[in-house]
Amino acid sequence: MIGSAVLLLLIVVAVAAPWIVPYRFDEMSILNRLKPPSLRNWLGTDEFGRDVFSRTLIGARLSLLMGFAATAVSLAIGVPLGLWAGYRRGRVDEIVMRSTDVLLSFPPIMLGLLLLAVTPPSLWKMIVAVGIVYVPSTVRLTRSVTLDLAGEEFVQAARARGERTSYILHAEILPNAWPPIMVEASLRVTFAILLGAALSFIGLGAQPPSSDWGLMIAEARPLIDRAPWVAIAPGIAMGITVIAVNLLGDGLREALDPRMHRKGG
Amino acid sequence: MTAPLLTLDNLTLAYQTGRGTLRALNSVSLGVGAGETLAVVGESGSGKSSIAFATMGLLGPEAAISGSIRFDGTELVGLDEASRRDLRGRSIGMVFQDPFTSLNPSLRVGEQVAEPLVYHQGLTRPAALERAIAALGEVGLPSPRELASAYPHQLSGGMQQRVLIASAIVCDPRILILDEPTTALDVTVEAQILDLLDHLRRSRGLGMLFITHNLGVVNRIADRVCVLYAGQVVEIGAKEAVLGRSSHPYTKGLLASLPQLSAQGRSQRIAPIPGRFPDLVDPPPGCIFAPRCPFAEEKCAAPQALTVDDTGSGARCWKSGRLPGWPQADTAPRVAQPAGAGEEPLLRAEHLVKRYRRGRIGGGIAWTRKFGVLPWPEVRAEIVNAVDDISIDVRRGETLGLVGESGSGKSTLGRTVLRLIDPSAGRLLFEGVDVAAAPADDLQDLRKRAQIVFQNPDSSLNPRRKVGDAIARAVALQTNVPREGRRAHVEDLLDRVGLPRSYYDRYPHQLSGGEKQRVGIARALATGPDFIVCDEPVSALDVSVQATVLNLLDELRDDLKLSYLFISHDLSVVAYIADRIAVMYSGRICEIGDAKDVLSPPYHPYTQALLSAVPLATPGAEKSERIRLRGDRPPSEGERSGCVFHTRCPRALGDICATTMPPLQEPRPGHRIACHLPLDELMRAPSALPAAAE
Amino acid sequence: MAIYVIKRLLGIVAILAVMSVLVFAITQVMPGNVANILAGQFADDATIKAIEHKLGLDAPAYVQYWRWAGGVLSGNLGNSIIMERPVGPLIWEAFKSSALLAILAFIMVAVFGILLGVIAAIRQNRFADHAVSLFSYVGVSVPEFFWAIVAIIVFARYLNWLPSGGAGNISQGFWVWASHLVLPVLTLTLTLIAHVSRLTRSSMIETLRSNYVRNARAKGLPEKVIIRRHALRNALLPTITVLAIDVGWLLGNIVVVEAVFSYPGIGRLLLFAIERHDLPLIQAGILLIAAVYCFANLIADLLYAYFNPKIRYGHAES
Amino acid sequence: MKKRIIGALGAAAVSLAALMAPAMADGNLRVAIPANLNTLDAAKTKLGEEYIMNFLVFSGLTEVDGKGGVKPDLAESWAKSDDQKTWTFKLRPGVKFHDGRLLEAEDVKATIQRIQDKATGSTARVNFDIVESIETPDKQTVVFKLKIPYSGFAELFGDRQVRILPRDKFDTVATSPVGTGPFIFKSFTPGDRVELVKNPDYFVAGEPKLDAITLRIMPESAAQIAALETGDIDLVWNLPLESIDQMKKNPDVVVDSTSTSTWDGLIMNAAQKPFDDKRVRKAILMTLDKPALVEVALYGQGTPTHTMIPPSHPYFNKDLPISTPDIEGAKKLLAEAGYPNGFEATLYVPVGRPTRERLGIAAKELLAPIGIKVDLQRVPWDKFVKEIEGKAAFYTDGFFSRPTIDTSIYPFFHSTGSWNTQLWNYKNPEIDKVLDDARAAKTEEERAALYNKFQALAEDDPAGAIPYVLNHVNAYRKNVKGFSSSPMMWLDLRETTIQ
Repeated sequence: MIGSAVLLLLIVVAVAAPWIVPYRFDEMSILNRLKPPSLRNWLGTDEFGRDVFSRTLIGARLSLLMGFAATAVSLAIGVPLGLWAGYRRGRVDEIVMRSTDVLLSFPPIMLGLLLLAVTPPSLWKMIVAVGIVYVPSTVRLTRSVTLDLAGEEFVQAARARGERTSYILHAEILPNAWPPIMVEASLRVTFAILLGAALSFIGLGAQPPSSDWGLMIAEARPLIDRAPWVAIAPGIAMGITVIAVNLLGDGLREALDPRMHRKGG
Repeated sequence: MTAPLLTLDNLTLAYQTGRGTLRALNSVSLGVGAGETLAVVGESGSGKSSIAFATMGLLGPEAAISGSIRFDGTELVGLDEASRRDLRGRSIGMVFQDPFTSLNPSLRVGEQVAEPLVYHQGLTRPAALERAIAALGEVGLPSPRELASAYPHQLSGGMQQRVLIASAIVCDPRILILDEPTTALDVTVEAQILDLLDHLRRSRGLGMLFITHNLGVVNRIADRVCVLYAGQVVEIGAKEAVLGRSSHPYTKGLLASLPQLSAQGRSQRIAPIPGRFPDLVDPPPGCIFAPRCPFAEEKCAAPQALTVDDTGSGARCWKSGRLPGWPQADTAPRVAQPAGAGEEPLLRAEHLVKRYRRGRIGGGIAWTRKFGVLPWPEVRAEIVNAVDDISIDVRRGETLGLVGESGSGKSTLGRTVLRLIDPSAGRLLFEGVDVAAAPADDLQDLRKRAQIVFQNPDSSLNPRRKVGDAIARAVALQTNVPREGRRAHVEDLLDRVGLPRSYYDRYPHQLSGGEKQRVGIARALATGPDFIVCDEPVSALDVSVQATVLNLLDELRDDLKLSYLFISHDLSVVAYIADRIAVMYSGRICEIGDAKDVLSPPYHPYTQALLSAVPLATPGAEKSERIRLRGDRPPSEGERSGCVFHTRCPRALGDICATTMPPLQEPRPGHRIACHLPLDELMRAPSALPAAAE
Repeated sequence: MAIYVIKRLLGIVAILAVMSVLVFAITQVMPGNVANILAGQFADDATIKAIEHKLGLDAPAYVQYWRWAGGVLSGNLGNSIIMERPVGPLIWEAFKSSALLAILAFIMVAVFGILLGVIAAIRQNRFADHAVSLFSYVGVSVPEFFWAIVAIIVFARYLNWLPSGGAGNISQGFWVWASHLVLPVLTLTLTLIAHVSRLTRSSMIETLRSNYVRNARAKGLPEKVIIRRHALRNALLPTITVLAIDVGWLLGNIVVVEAVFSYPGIGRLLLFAIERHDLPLIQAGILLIAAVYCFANLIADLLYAYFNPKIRYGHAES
Repeated sequence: MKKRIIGALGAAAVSLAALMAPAMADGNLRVAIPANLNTLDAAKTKLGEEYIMNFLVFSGLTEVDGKGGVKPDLAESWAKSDDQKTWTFKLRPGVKFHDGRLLEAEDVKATIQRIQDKATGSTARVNFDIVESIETPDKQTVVFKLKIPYSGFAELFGDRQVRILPRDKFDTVATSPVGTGPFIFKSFTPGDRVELVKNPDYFVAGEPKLDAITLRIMPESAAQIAALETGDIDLVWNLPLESIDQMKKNPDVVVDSTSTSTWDGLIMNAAQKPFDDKRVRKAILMTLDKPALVEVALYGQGTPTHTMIPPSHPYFNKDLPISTPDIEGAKKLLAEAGYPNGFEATLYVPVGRPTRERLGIAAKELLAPIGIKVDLQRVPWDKFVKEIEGKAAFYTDGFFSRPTIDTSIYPFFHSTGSWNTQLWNYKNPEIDKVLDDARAAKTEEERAALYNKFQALAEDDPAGAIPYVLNHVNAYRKNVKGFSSSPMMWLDLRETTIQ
């Protein structure tokens, strides 16, 4: 599980970043700007003389927060809706499904753009917006898993002994619906990181002097000739992060694959 | 006996697992001659399918094979892939268990049958297709030319299995390997396929290696039998010898575990094989069956050799030939249930109906309004009558057996009477109270007093819950056992179903199929019910396990005064356990009555066919006259005006059967038959049970 | 099937209608409005009021919406408020350019994605599989704007092979025209191909393990035939659905890619409109993109039905 | 008539030359501009990119050179009354719109009246608030009566939005503009390009020399530079400042920089605490290192200044030194103002205006030593216009060069100035008087002295901090001749050729 090892390392670095970085992420030094990587500044400095290494590490924090928090938002809204729609069927299901149809007809970035255009951008609003973008797909997945599980005999057994719907949903269905939802969620973390970066890149996400990776790349864009390291460092950092989360997702998928599970059990 | 075409000699098959080497097959030796059928019989885990895959060369690279497989003088073990491929399909054909998934869904049937001809015999596609159409005709498919251009999903299961057989024999192989070819099929269809295979063997002189778990099927099809247990051949020999005068304790046990399809079979309990299947990574050192063998003694601690005499018979047991019969079940003899005809039934369904809607191509459009505004075309739906005007009673303390083939609606009926499915119409009286339309909140009494045991042990327990918790939840919900007493109460229930108390803290995946089914029973008992729907509770289990579960259910009923609605596709099982039997076909009950009345004439023609189709394991039974049904599908929804069985009925009278609902005839009180045939005509039918079993 | 298509078309109309209300509502709560932008810096309130009145922005929201919707129903998409020109041709021009980009990228993604996926599945756990995996991981893990910048630097700036942005005109010759498409199409392809190739791989592996492939092996067919005739056809069915989803991603990524490559497409037009709150332009752009996406899904479902005999010759299940 | 013949001959000569020299046959100048055009309606233009169009397709009555001079354009000559309240313009005869119609005085009147209409939303409107009436005694004469004496009135007609449009084509000018300028509008593909072709009937004989112009919209600076280096385009307008050093190294490219009076500033709203205290404003001004800010915000492409009067301008006060950082002095002033430990302030910067963003980020750092903790907020442009300008206490802003020194200063600094209340609410009676006097001043010397005094006053009681004026830089390939960057940041391509 290289993925989880790298990701764990990233999370540790991200959490500890404020204490381990050599410079503050917004510490400027005008005389020292656009310096190539050196012993003093491992990844060089940007146009305000800020240390790219420090900024990249702090950026890891933002990116991971973005990815996980937005995914959490999408799960928090999408999973209950999906459970409800999938178990209740009928009219509830119809309304929920048609609403997701509408939201799914927006390409993700468009929906993000529209949602963010409403309010002035900030990290938290971006997290919520990106989270909302991924609600419909979470609803759909949860619903389809719930539909399958609702037909399982242990759910019928719970109904036969007179359990309430809420109990059946949270105690019988949800624990069994988690594995596929988690696998999907791990992929969604990467989508959220990338979508967040794209929104920041366009200027609707994180705001300066934040060291969000998307924003760092956007800001470094005009300088790519003079100081390529300013753009490359966050680009590579983002690549590593997303690959790590992807690997973790693949690992999860293999570990939680129902077929593998049945063979093993 | 001719010289064998296919010979397995000391074939051993091993896999490396995390815990050590798993020996799926251990020194298996057998031979199949031309025109001969060798049946390999065994329970799940015996390694019987591995024999087929090893012979075909379809095992993955992770399987380590040693020993020898010889076909017509050619050694197959270690043969290069190209040569093996050349043999497959051309000289050795194979038919798999599951026809529904073994045909490519996106290729036309004709192409799939013709394919091997193109690659093995270099035929052009049109020529190959002609040969394929001939083969489809040979396996008994009607209008093969039209059928060749159909896609697999358009065919029924029986037809699909015929297609698979056609594609296996189209290149005129000399050996046909069949891996449980009828297991997925209904018993009436199974009978047709077995007839076909027998015919092919005779007409083509095919050697068949027939793999199955079903001793009845073995009796019907095999010349010789090879009994496999835990990767070893424990007994081999002519069918009459192995089934009639079995010399290995395991074979004896298997035969004793079978419920007898006879009126008398009911009077004594079946005697199961005790214990659990051995761990193949760490098998017992001596005789592999010794831990479960009632005859075991010290000498059995040594490995046993298979001694084959010159007739080709033998058993892997030093005591073979000197063994007594399998011991009788030591539990109490079965008590005949009081008839109780007069009193009010516990559960009564009156004209119960459950309909589903299903879209139908060509049904036309009905314009409706979606959300009240948007014009919306809906396909006119076809109504599926899963439960079609059924009235039944379940009396206190009795077991009502409900038998029917797949799709007959028996499970829907079982769930509808529990209100797990809401009925579309009709009344449902539980102790005289109509619960058919009661709101879900008012069903608590029904929920406490009526429970269900499911078919599938894998799906009936929540994989993420401890066994004990699942049972305790029902105790908490429906009884007033105080919180601190619940664990003890659950442990009592575990005792009741014959599970160790330590199983309270286990998870379902740590249990075997039979154990899971016991947990399912304990869970149903936890609310203290009077009535339990047993929905195919033993269908997924091996014969020996099935027997123990049946015994358990039977004992519980007697001890706890329970009533069962016992649903099964297996007439032998129903005949064994039920006091009364209802025969269901396509949503309707065609015959209902006391078990012994239903099992003897007069029969409904469907009951008669069903009875005659059941393969029995008693040698000689296979030779009796059998009734064969046409086709395998009930009439479609538009044609349901008359008797639903008329499309397949061998005794149909003509138009009247198709247009008029059959009358209910009552030859004896409580025994009702829905048929147009006059009663005396029905009376004239011979007993469908073979004489040997009477 | 015709009923199904009618149903889906009506569904799309309903979705677009709901969407237009949603977009309208969102633009209503956006801070700042188009009048502020038209008036420019330091406009006094009187000026803004005068402009709002001229544009009818002082009417109640439902009246404004109805004016717009009435126009659309009578075939008039309205005028761009900022650019003072009809939205129809404006959007159509941009859409044509984007469609060219999207179609090319889509073909690349479909062809190479499927090819790579199949190769990886056949060579499962061998070098080719790992190479494809690595390639797709890298492609999917770095955002498209980063690849776009890298591509400009490498191919336009240093190697000088390709133009760095903009759209070529076919009148300038084929190569000029085509050369402008290479980098944007490559960038779009790179970020989407992984999705298709990974799904094709897993669906192919699943198919290769299926009973009917086992049956085909038992018939002694050559491995090539098994892959081509038996496995591929069935494995590609789920890929059709994925490709439809990818159309959505493509339409999203195209916004960013067009921005970086200065490509005059619908994505950039829409960004332009959103920044300036030019409602008729936003509405038309979003609805067009959504309609394309809905139709892509419809076509995918129809193709799926067409290639899946179970649906084509089936007893329809509701 | 004579002129026309010469013009025709000249045009013939040019086209003949074009025919004879295949290398020049494609006299199409390809120009990269960074942003899409919102509108082609000159009166409504607000972007530098749009202004380029205004001068290529249209003409004004007069032409300003950005250094204080004014020349005839459509107006052959003009005269003012002694009280500087009545201005009479004589139109150049025989000028044709691109549709062939002759320019008439009525067109001028209608154009100005349209600008005056609030619903048009022209930013030039405020300049014409002083106009009392417009009269057209004949087809070649326009007479403006003003409410107040105004010496710089003629220069107003050189302004960007004040282009003369045909009065019968107001409805279509936004999409298919018709003007009297050197180039005829051919097509506009939004987001992609604008195509212009030579106006053969341009009223200056022999001009323009190019056959056509293509304006390519290329937002990505990396793309612009790559295109220029590969010869995909010929000229990059307003080259991104950070790329200038790079471009200078390329032997095929000429980097042409000119000083302008376009400025950025830290705006401090005198109507809000703590900036209502002039000592606070002064302290902030004293803290800023102007040359450093030029370096940080402009990559050196600008000049430190006192106010928006650029050092290159004759009115620049050379006796007044550019302030140097004085942290101690600033701290003392702050303490006097009651902020011995500084204070916290939110500084708003507009998104998409990189120099102002960088100015804000640098200010955050530079103000820290005197105890001012700056919280930087980046605001989208539309919201910035609506909610920040004139309303927030502290933000960065900036303004393009304006046609006259009066229009550059008066609206900002005079207490009745139209933009003052929407920027910083600055009130200084002395400055009011100086600016009023300068408007009525009759000689250059008088005016120069007054503006020198203005600069000294503004340095003492700063409205905000104006650290620099920007350079305007264009880069073009060596084969482009006859081009020079304009301090007004538009493109004058009448003399330009490609070789």
